[in-house]
Formats: sequence, structure tokens, C-alpha cells
Amino acid sequence: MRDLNLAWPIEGVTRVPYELYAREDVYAEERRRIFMGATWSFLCLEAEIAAPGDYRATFVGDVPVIVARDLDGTLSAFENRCAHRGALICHKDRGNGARISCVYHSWTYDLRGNLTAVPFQHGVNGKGGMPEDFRREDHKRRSLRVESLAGIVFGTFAAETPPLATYLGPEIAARVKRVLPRPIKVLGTSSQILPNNWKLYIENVKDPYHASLLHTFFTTFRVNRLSARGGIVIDDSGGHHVSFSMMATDRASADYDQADIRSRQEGFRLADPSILAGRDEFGDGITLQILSIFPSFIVQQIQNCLCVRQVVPRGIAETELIWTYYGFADDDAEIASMRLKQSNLVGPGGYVSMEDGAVGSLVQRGIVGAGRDSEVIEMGGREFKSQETRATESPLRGFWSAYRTHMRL
Amino acid sequence: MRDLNLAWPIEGVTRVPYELYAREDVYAEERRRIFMGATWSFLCLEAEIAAPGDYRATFVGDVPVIVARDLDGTLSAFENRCAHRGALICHKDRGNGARISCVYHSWTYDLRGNLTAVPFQHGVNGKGGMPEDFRREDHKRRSLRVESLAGIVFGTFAAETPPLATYLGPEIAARVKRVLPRPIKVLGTSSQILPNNWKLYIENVKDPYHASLLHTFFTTFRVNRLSARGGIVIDDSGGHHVSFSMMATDRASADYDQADIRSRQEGFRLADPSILAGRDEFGDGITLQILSIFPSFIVQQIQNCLCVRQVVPRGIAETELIWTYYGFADDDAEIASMRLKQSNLVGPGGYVSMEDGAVGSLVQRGIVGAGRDSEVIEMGGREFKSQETRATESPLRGFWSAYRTHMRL
Amino acid sequence: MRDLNLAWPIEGVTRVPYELYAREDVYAEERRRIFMGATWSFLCLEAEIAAPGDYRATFVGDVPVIVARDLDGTLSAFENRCAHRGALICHKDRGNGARISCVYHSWTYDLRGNLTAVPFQHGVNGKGGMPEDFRREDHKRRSLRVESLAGIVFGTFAAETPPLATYLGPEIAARVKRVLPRPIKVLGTSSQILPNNWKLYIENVKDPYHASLLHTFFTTFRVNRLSARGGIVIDDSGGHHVSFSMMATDRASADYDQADIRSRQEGFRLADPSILAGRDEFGDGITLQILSIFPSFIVQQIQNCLCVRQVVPRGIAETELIWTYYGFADDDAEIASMRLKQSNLVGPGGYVSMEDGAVGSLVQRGIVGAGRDSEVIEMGGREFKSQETRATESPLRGFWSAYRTHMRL
Amino acid sequence: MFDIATQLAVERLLARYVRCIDEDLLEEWPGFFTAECRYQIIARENYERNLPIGVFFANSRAMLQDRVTALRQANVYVAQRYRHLVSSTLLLDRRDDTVTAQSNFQVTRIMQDGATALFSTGRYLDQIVLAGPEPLFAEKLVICDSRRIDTLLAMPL
Amino acid sequence: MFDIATQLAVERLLARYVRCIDEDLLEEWPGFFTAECRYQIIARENYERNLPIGVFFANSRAMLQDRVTALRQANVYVAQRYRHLVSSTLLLDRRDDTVTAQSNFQVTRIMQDGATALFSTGRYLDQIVLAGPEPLFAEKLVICDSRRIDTLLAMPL
Amino acid sequence: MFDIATQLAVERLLARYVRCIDEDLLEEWPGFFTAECRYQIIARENYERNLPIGVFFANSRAMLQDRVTALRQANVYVAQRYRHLVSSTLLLDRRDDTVTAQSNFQVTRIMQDGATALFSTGRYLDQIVLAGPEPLFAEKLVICDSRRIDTLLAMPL
Ligand code: FES
Ligand code: FES
Ligand code: FES
Ligand SMILES: [Fe+3]
Ligand SMILES: [Fe+3]
Ligand SMILES: [Fe+3]
Repeated sequence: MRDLNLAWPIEGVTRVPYELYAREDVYAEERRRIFMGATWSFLCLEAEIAAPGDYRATFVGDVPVIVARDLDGTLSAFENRCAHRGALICHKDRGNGARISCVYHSWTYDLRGNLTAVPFQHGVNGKGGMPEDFRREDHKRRSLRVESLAGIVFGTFAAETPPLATYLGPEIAARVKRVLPRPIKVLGTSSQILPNNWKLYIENVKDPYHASLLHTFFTTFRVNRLSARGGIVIDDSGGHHVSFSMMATDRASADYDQADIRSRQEGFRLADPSILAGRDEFGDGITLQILSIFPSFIVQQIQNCLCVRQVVPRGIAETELIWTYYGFADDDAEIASMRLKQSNLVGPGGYVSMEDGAVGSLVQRGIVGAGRDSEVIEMGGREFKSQETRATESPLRGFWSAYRTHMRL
Repeated sequence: MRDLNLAWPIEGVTRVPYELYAREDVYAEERRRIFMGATWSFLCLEAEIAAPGDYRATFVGDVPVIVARDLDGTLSAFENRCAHRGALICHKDRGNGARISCVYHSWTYDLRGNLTAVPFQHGVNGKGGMPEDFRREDHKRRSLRVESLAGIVFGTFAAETPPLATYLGPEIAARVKRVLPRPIKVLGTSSQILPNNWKLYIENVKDPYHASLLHTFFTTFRVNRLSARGGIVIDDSGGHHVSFSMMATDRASADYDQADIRSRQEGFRLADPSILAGRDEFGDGITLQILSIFPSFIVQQIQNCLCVRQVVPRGIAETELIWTYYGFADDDAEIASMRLKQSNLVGPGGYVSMEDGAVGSLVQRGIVGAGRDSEVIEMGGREFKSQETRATESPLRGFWSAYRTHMRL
Repeated sequence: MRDLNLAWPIEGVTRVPYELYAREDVYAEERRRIFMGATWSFLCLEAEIAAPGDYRATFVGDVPVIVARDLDGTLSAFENRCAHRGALICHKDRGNGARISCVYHSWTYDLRGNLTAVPFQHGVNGKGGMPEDFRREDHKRRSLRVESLAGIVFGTFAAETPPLATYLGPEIAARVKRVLPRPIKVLGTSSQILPNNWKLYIENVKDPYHASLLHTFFTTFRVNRLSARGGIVIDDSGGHHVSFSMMATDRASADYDQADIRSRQEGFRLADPSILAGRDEFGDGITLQILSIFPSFIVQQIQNCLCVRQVVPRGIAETELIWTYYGFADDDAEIASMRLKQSNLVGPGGYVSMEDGAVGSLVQRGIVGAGRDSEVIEMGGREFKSQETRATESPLRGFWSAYRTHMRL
Repeated sequence: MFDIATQLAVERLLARYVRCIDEDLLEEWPGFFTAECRYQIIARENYERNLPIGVFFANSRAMLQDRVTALRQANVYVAQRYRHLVSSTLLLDRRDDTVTAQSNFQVTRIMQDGATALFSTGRYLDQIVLAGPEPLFAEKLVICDSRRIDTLLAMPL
Repeated sequence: MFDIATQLAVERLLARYVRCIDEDLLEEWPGFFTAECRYQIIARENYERNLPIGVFFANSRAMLQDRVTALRQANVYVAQRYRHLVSSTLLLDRRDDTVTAQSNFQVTRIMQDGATALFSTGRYLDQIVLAGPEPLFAEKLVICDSRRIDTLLAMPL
Repeated sequence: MFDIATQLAVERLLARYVRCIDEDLLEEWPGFFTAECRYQIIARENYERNLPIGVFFANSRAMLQDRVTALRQANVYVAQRYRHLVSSTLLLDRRDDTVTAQSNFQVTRIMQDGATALFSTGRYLDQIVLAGPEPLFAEKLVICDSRRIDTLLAMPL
């Protein structure tokens, strides 16, 4: 194993060296230690592979993986690399069938990654073919352990990864189930190519501090305030978090009004406020819940706009962010329309999310010449713990703590 | 010399580490040890520099080279890098003249790479100029040894490279001459940018195994079968190969019909079969001959469609494949039309070649996260030897054997 | 500090290893030792930040920097990287104000780089906020020492950099003032993306040898000759230079007429010679002055076309060249028209400059496979010294001498 | 049915529409639509699978006005401009004074620093009302060929 | 000679032609040609040097049908779509009911995963027969500016 | 005012203009302008800030002829060709026989080795004189969206 020769600042998780966003060797180690290590990654939604024989090509980190629902309904996943000469076994986005054949030489696999057929294995007209001692069983694809939670399919390459429930802890799991109480249906997909390291996007997701300062849509149209009631939940590992708030319960705040510069404009009103019409569909008054699972998965509720986000690294300075919007199988027309209109709030062009697509690149460009300099992450203290305020960077410290553990840094 | 610190799997040439397709240091060593080493590279066709004074800019690996026909008719080649400050001496695709001048400061060379003129060498009005002891002779461009075989011009940088005839061996040389029996003319050029390592394309060319499985045009239109008579010839070094077949002599084969999945569709017929009308112009009934010369050159006959292919590495994950179609100076109108129509079979959009442009990228994408994993190349046994079947990967094992010798791996 | 393990050829500055243009580690060291080292870099023209509160985003090498005119008129500069989590503090090209806020979390800075505000520093409703011992003073941005010469603003990161006047020496400074005798105004900007290492463009600028050989516009239209009177001035460090000439005083020259190949065409005349109509606005008959300041700044006069050029590295093989044209605040209509028409001579499409955009890429492409080969820079001798001829590469040797000093090579 | 005058009226409407965006006259943008309009930016992948949610949706001119207000007053993004190319405008259908037209488009994005890149390609599927002084979009579907958006989508397509 | 109606008829033919390809209606593609047609995709470099062989050649509508059958039934390639832009259509000549027209084109290729890239540029040099209900191509030369093809060329240009 | 015939005459002029450049018929290029013309290539950034200097300026047809002579006889650059796409031509104004028109353009550059890249986008702002056998440019402003030029600009846009 390579030594990264990277000295973490003595201040600990309140300092993050910028070189973590710019070094190829760090990127390679992250693939090995984090994405292919003792972590759970999002593979797909069960709704995307609902029928027996359905499969999808997906990624764990940037490693191509096939996730499938076997004919008997069980979920499975294995690396999307042919045992023969390394081609993607599945080059399609999705498919259905009992078998998947690699196009190059038609080596064929079942939906568990077993090699079931090798053309001309015994030669043609008695000539050629594989050696006598060739055993297809020796070439089963490396499979991932798969678990499903509330319709979300997760996978892990590592044997030592604890069970998903243990990995997440009860509080995070409960918050996941909260927004997936019954069968869902996919309402749409879109993706963003972010010109920055994947961890800069994760930081952004876990950062309650930036919300009202960077995203001024709600304040400009006088809809929301940072001081809305809510809080932050962080699991013991630090790697997962939930940030939630109740928009209704807005109160004025002197601190707030002094603090924010950009979001103090007044006098704007929505010409068509129907975008904000919503329903308390989960019956707890929570209008916003952002939940992140280490290393790179997000579940989001903003009013009635529900979606999952998969973060796919594409190199040290490029990341694909894949948004999948969902609703429930039993949605009525009214809530369907609410979800559609509220989808304007999020996604690549969302009123309260578009800025997130840009800040990562501002950092990636800002750190040129930073040398051994590092981030300062002290808002809300120096540890990571659940808090009642959103004036904190606690979840970031949690992330970096988990990151250091996995990377042994 | 750098140590690649790359341990070849103990299984030998039946296992090829995927990191060979992804490491910058391997790419740099290949330039030094293979392309600039004891190998012969295609430079151009004599027909492209037919007249005295004709020259062309070409590449040996990715190294720019000028190949020329001197005024006395002799062929020569030298590095396309100015002795002064390194500019390409010739930035044009081709030209004609006794001298070539670098545009930057007009240092001028003859067609053997001798530096013949340096502007202001003796200063202007007695001022400036080169030092007294400057000798143009000291700055002759590094030249390549050049040999021509049947109208194909080859060059090598290394003194230790054996003569071309020895390098190829009698069987390969004979097969080259077979498709170049008399003066040719160029009929067209096109190129493909392949998003994969150059060796993945070479593997594809040397792989008789994929032909009927990946390319289903002939089978879909019921024209051909893998079981057509033919065979594989490999030279002693393993680096060169010929794969040939006689389409006419098709026989049914149980093995075959069971084996192939994708190519079993039936019931399709060509609406215009004129594309298949051909002539046995070499009088031996061979309708297909693919010949590769280590490291990166291919001569191809498919019926009456003749061409050479130059493989130019453009980085670890990009390769340019240059197709040059040719016919004979004495072609009549009928065969000219046959060559034109049959050209639809090959090239970037050819019916039996387009897939080859894609599979390399499927591998390049498939090996992300492969770590120390490797290819399994056991079809047709574990050695490389000439065989009568096309159900073999023997030529690949030959290539990797030669590769290891040159790379000292 | 990394060791580049790069042995300079024993011949000294007459040989420059091509690997300096192709190695990532060299590029990183140049940032550290040259651009962030004991050198002065161009930041902007005072005219671009004329009013109190004006600021601009610029670069030192490829490091983002903000240069500003404080409310009291003093000039300042500091790194354009937020103290919080590294975003560009200023993502706009230019602005005006007493404060600059980072968009991410609105951390706010004055125009000297002092951190003046941190939203929610003391929490919201008594919750969250920065630790008690957090001091904004500890997070002032790293500032550059700034000096202005004749309206050109320079900055340096290094404490040990000598004062600008010392750095330039009297002769260079005088030549800078010569073309900036009184208040200027910006007339336009354009930029070029050069597909080559930044040093190849600097070599080009410092190379009097190529002028008449590469740029044949003047000779084709019979306007100029290399033998026009002029000379070269180089400072003691070797890093700065001036090349100047007086076009009027053209004399025939046997050496010349023999030497040049490409520029000997005759019989062409400008259909509209008004492009050449000029004025001796500095009263000394000098019609061309190219002045370079180590490492990457150029001031240029060609007749009445005046401009500054900033060279911004964008990677080992990409460089942005930014042209800013200027005139004087008191320009009359006639000279304004002259500057406009003469601007056709220079810039990305200039009659005597367009070739400079291409030669760098000819070298970058020419050095593939060059291994340990190097440039030969012996025109005009082997030292660097001021000379009366333009048949010399003396300024290049000067540059490489200064380069070696800074890089400790 | 597909007379020359209609063809050119539609092409002119499209030309004015893209000029409005490319020259940063966003305040005029809602004026190209009827009050009861429908405007959506959606990836072909979703459109062909009948998935309702894309990148932006509006079913009233007021929602378009809110988009402009948000971009001008609330949202933050690095200064950028678009350049549209529109071609192959085809009149597909006509009912009374409403024409259905399809066009191919490409949008190039130019950042403040000059960085220029192909941003989006796709087709416009438009319902255009010809009554009234100027033609208006009753519906404009912007069907992007790719589901990918580089960095973010702020201005309309 | 270059009347408005002809100009628009040619532009409409080109618009329908590219829509057929971009919307993946390849089965209709041969129908844009006369039975005795000539279609070739060739790089400018070959075209200008009078070299006959390019990337694809057909001298009958049947060969175009075979191309479609092969793409649908035999050939394997990663799912992709094109987006054409056509501009600057110029009527160059007219003999009886046959018009010679040139147009500039650009094709962008969009892969299934959304990756979008400029794929080809060049000009169409067309012989168009105006007789009959719809104009048809008697000859279509697709002269690509570059000899380079990224990865492969499957669908027609 | 914006009659169909004028629209098409302007579009045809632009089509002939870009063909002249793309097919390397530069000697004909000055002929598209009046003797007393104005032609400038300038970045939007300069144009909008009223800065006079761009990339190339001419205020006579003779200066355009000199440009061609220089490119053919004096200047050295690696062989390359352009491909223009022009769209969304809008007639903005008309005074007597002079029309003001705006169009969007994109230029792709193809190097001799086949390397193809988006080179420039922007708009043409043209003053076109309709009197005389063929329309001519009295003024042609080429306003590039980006200040950046890749490598160099040799041929006109
Ligand atoms: S690589 Fe998959 S079958 Fe050969
Ligand atoms: S680099 Fe070739 S002459 Fe100077
Ligand atoms: S990164 Fe600048 S304020 Fe947070
Ligand atoms: Fe956010
Ligand atoms: Fe093949
Ligand atoms: Fe120069």
C-alpha cells in the first residue's frame, strides 16, 4: 500500500489540507480505502429494478458495477468488468434478462456474476478452445454484498463492512425511512458535471452554515430564515448526518438580520406563489430534510420535492452528481403537480441549489498555489455532535473524522 | 532507466495486468523501449512519396518523423525536431523539395536530415552570428534506418534492430508481398480516434476469437461463418501474425451454431448484394487476410478491399488509427468499383470493423478499479503458435511475449 | 522541498533541456520558486483600478490574486482564496467597494485582505458560532508587496524580493517609463490560449533572431529589414531585456539578402498603406521596443501601437497570453485612429505577431520523444550581454541564467 | 398549410427569442409566452420515458417572471452568456391559429473569463399562437439531448 | 432561378432529413433518396485530391436500406444520438427539375450517459429532384472537414 | 418593412459570405464589401465597454485586400479551415436601401491533421446595402462572445 506522506494538521478535523482536492495519489487511495473499502454505497432504487431480471449499470465511487434483481427477486451486484479481457459486461444503462453477455466475445453471466457460457470453450471442429483445466467457476465476477433499506439498494465490496443498520445507526436509518414510508415511483433524473473534487460537493451538502447565506431565494422572496426551527443529527462515526427544519415556525432574529449581507434585499414577492403550495405529507411539520450517508449519497426532502443524489467521482477535479426525483405510487394529481413545481427549487437549475453547483469550482480554482494551506472549519465548535442550530459546520468535522479513519490519515 | 516496479503474473502471457493500459510511466517506457527501440515501424507507402523530393510527416509511436525520397530516389527518414530550438521542422502533412526549412528561424535541412543552412550564421554587418566553432555537421538530425518491403516504407531508430527481412521472418514477408505484388495507388485515407490505450487496439487486431462473435454482419446476412477454412500464422518472436480465411469454403458446424448468441438472427438478406461482388485477384481463394507487424502496423485484405493501418498512440487512453486504402496502378473500372463498394466493410464505419472502434473503450472504462487484476488469454491454449483454427487467442499471447521481451518485463 | 533530479547540460545556458517544458514537477516548482518566489509579477494597470475601491482579479503565475486601490488610494494585493474554506473571494473580473465578500458564507474582507466579518461568528439565538478564541485577525489573507512603476502595478509574494527599481535596474526602468510618460487609458483587451509551455512564449518574446525570419509581413511589403538600426539591452540578472529598432534607418545588407529564404518575395505593396502612418510620439525615432520583465511580463511599442502582455501559465502545455492595448488620456483623434489601425500589426491575429502564437505549439509537438535532448542557443555567442545586433539569442541566455538561479538548477 | 409566410414568422419568432436570451434581455423573455403558457426544460431520457420532472417547469407566464426576478435578485452564479444556434425549423401541424413547430438548437456557454464550451443541444417543440400582433409561445418544450448539465443551469434555454 | 419557393423547399427537405436521423427514424432515411441515388460520406482531404474512397458509399437506395438493416440487426455500438445543425443553404445551380444545393452542417453526438461532443462538421453537396410530391436526393455528398472520426461512425450524417 | 424577399436576400448574402471563407476562396472575400466599408472583429467585452481595439480592424476594402495578400504571401500558420454556422438572422432596421441585420454565428476550426474544435461564437451586426446587383456589406461587426483566441486568428470570421 502506497504511503501518501500527508501530514494532517495538528488542529485535527478543524483543518483540512487543500492538497486532498488536488492529488492523484489521494484520489487513487480513496477508491481503494473508501469506495472499495468498509463503506456502503448507493447502487440504485429498488423501483428502478422492480421486475425480476431487471438490471442497471451503476458506479461505486468511479468503479463500474452492475446491480440486478435476480429471477427469484433477490438483489445482487457485481463488478462490471468482464472476466475475459476487461470490457464492460453491460454497456447499456439498464436492461432485463436472465443473462448478460459481454459484446466482445459473448462471455455470458447470470445476474449473480457467475460466468455461465464461454463461446468455443471446447473449440470448433475439435480445434482451439479453452484449456482442459479451465473452469468457469474460477471466473465469477467479484460480487458486492447488497442490502436494501426502505427501497434504496446499497452495496459494499468489503467483507469487513458492518451490516447496513449498524453502519447507519438507528437515528439515520429512521430518518431514511421517514421519507420512504411506502412504494415509490421515479419521476425524473438529471445530472450535473461539477468541475471540482467530489469531497467539495459532500462538504457543501453537509454544510448547514451556507444555506441562508449562499441561497437567498427564500429570503429574497421573504419565505424563510436560517432561524427557522430545526437541527442537525450526526451519527457516532461522524460520516452520516441529517439537517432538518420546519419552515412554518419562522421567528425574527437580531443575530440573523445583522449577519447576512446578501439576503437582506426586501420587497420581492413571487408573481406565482403556487410553487410553494405544499402538503405536510409526513405529518411532522418538517419541511426540509437533507440526509447524507458516508461517503457519497444524499436523500433529500424539500417540502414535497423528494429525491436521492448519487455522487460519482470522475477524476480529482470532476464529479458527476446524479439527481433522481421520486414520488409515491399512490400520488394523487394534486401532489404530483406540487412535486413537479417544487422541483424548480432543486436540481442543476434549482432556486436553492444552483449555487451549490458553482461553489465547488470556486474552491477548486481558489486553491491553486495553496501549497500546504488548509480549510478552517470551526463554526459551531471543534468537535462534531448533533446540534440544534444550523450555524454550525459540525457535519463537516464529522465527515473528515470518518474520512481520516478510512484513509488512515 | 526507470524501474516500472511491475510484477508480471506468474501465469505468464495468459495474464496481462490491466495497469499496462493506465500508467503514464509504462507509456513513456513503451516509447523508449518499443517504438524507439529494436522494432520496425511503418512510415508511409512508397506511393505517397513517389517523386524525387517528396516527403511526408509521420510518426514512430508518437514521435514525429519525416520520411523522404531523396533527389536520387533513395528513401530516408529522420526525427522531425529542429536542431535549433525543437520546433517541428515540417508542420505540413506532405511536401516536395530538395530542402526543408523550419519556419521559426529558417534553419534548413536536406532530405537526409543534414543541417545545410543557418541564417545569419556569420552575423549581419559583422555583428552577431553563431560562434566560430559552430559546425552545422554537429547538428544533423537523428536519422532512422529505412527499409522498404513491397512498397511499404519502414524505419527504426535503433542500431541493434535486425534487418527487416530477419525481423519479419520469411512467412510474414511473403504474406505482405502477396497483397502488394505490383505498383499500387492510394485510393483514400481516413482515421479514427480511439478512446483507449494503443495496445487494446492491437489486441483486437490480433484476436481471431472475436471476429464472428462481435461482428455479426456476415452471419446476419448469412454470408460467412467462423468455420470458414483458414488459419493463423505467427512468427517466432510472437510479435507478428497473419490471420486468413477462405470465405467460399463455408461448412456448417454444430459447435458454432451452439456457441454464438448474437449472430444467430436469420432471415436477413442484402437488398443490394453488389457490395459482395468480388474477384479472386490473388488467385489463391483467400478472401480475408489480416496481417500485423510488431508493434503497431497492420496490412489488411478483405476480398478486394486492401488497406494498411497505422496505429499512433496519443496518450495512455487515446490512439489514432489511420486507414490508407489502396488499389493497383492498373486497376480496371470494375475492380475499382468493387474496392469502393467493399470499402463499406471496413474503416471507421465499416460493417465488420465499426465494433472494433468501440470495444477498446469498453475495456478502458471497464478496468477502472481493476487494481492488480489482469486479462485471461487462454483461448487456443497457453503458448503462441500457428494454428488452423480461429477459435484461439494465440496471436495475443505472441504479442505479449514480444512486448515483455522489449520492455524487459 | 522536492528535488527535481534534473541535470543541466554542462554547456550551460546555451543548452536548455526539453523536459523543462513537459514535466509536472517542474511546473509546480516554478510556481513555488519563481512566481511565488523573489520575483515581481504584473498585476494590472493603475488605469484599470483608477478609482478608490476599484479592484481586479488577476494572477501571479497561475495563482489567483486580488489587486485593489484602497479608499485612501493606496494599492494593495492579496491571495484570492477565502480564509474559511478556500473559495475564490472574488469570482468577478473586476469590482468596486470597500469590502469584498466571499459568496459561499459571506466572510468579508477589506481591500487589504483583512477579514472584517464572519456571519454568525457569535451564533444565532445563542447557539452555534465560532469558538470564543477565534480571532479574525489570525486569518488575514496573505498579502503581496505592491509597487507601481509608471502606472504599471507589480506585486511579489516573497519578503526577500528586492525593491522593484533594484530588481529592474535603471536601464529597464527607464525604458518602461519611456512608453508610459503620462496618464494612459485602456483601449482594448484580447487574449490567446497558447497550446504550449509558458517558457516557450517567453523565449519567443526574447528572441530577436526570429523576427525577420518568421514574420515576413514587413519584408513582403518591403517596409523593414532586420538590418534596421537597433539593439538589445539586457539587465545584469539576465532576466529582463529590451529590443528596439528604428525602422526609418533601413539599409541594404548582403548578409541579410542571402540569409533569408521566406522573406525574399518581392513585388507586393499595401493597397491601403494608411496602416503604417505613424507619429514619432516619443521623439527618439524608435519605432519598435519590446521589453520583457522576468518572469512573465512584456511591454511593447510598435510604432504607435502600445500594449502590455501578461503571460499566465495554465498547465505544462497551456498558456494564456493577455494583451491590453493602451493610449494616452490626451490622445487626439488622429493618433487614436493610428493606434487602432496599427493594432492590426499585433495581437492574436496581428500581421507581425500571429506566427508567435503558433511556433510555441510547434516546439511543444516537436519535443515528443526528445528524451534528454536540449535546445541549442548560440546565436550571438554564449554569454548574455547587451548587443547592437538583432542576430543574437542573447536575451534567451539571460532568461535561462535567471531561471536557473531562481530554480537552483 | 405550411406556407412561406408562416415558416418565416416562426423562424423570426425563434430568432427574436434567442436574441433576447443571448443579449441578456431576460426581462423581455416572459413576454414571448402567452399568459397561460407551458415551458419546460427536460432531458430526452425523461421525456421519452414519460417522466414528468426535468430541470425547470412553468405553467404560467408569472412563473417565468419569477425565474427572471430570482436570477436577477437572488441567485448567485459566475457571470456567463449563452449563444444559441437554431436550425431546421419544421412546421409539423396547424390547428386554427396555432402552429406546432420543431427546431434543432445548440447553446454554447461563454464564461466571463472567455472559456467557451458546448453547453446543450436538443430540440424545441413549440406550440405557437399566430393571432395577435406578434406570435407567442403557448407551449415551449426544450428537450435536451443529454441529461447532463455542466456546473449549473441558470438562464433559460 | 433561385426563387424563394425553391429555397424553402430545399431547406424543408434538409430539415426533414436531419430530423429523421436525429429522432432515430432511420427506417425512413432511404426514402429521402431516389432509387438510383448516390450517397457518400468522404473527408475533404480525399474529395479534394480526387481519391474515391471515404467512410461510406452507396449508389442505390437498396444499399441505404442495407445500411439501416445492418445497424438495426447486426452492428453493435454504444447507444448514441446525433443532433444536426444545418445552415447557409445555397442554391448553386438548376437544370430542369434538379437543383444543386450546398449547406454547412455540424453534427453533435450524445452518448447514452449524456456525454456530448462535437462529432463532425462539413458541407452537404446535394443534387435534389424537385419533381414529384416531395423533393428527393438524387445525390448527396457529405464532405467532412476532418478525416478523423471519434470512435466510430454508425448512423448516417 | 421586414419583407420575405429582403430576409432571404440577406440570408443568401451571409451564406455566400461564409462559403467564401469556408471553401478558402479568400480572394473573393473583399468583394462582399463596399469600397468604403467598415469591418471589425472585436470581443463583446470590449464592444460593450466602448473600447475601440479588437482583433482586426479595416475601414476600406483595400485593407481587406491587404489582409488576404498578407495571409497568402507573408504570414505563416499551420494549415487550417473554418466551418461557419449562421442562424437567427434578424432584420433590425431599414433606412432607404440599407438594412441592419443581426445573426448568430459559430466557427469551428479544423486543422490539417483533422483536429476539430469550436473556435469562436458571437454575432454579426451588419449594415447591408441592397442597391446594386448583389447586396454588399457597408459595415460588418464581428462581435465575438469570448476575448480568447485559440493559438491565433489568421482567416477572417
Ligand atoms: S472481453 Fe468480455 S467476452 Fe471477451
Ligand atoms: S527552432 Fe527551427 S530554426 Fe529555430
Ligand atoms: S469559503 Fe468563503 S466564506 Fe466560506
Ligand atoms: Fe446548498
Ligand atoms: Fe474486429
Ligand atoms: Fe515574434
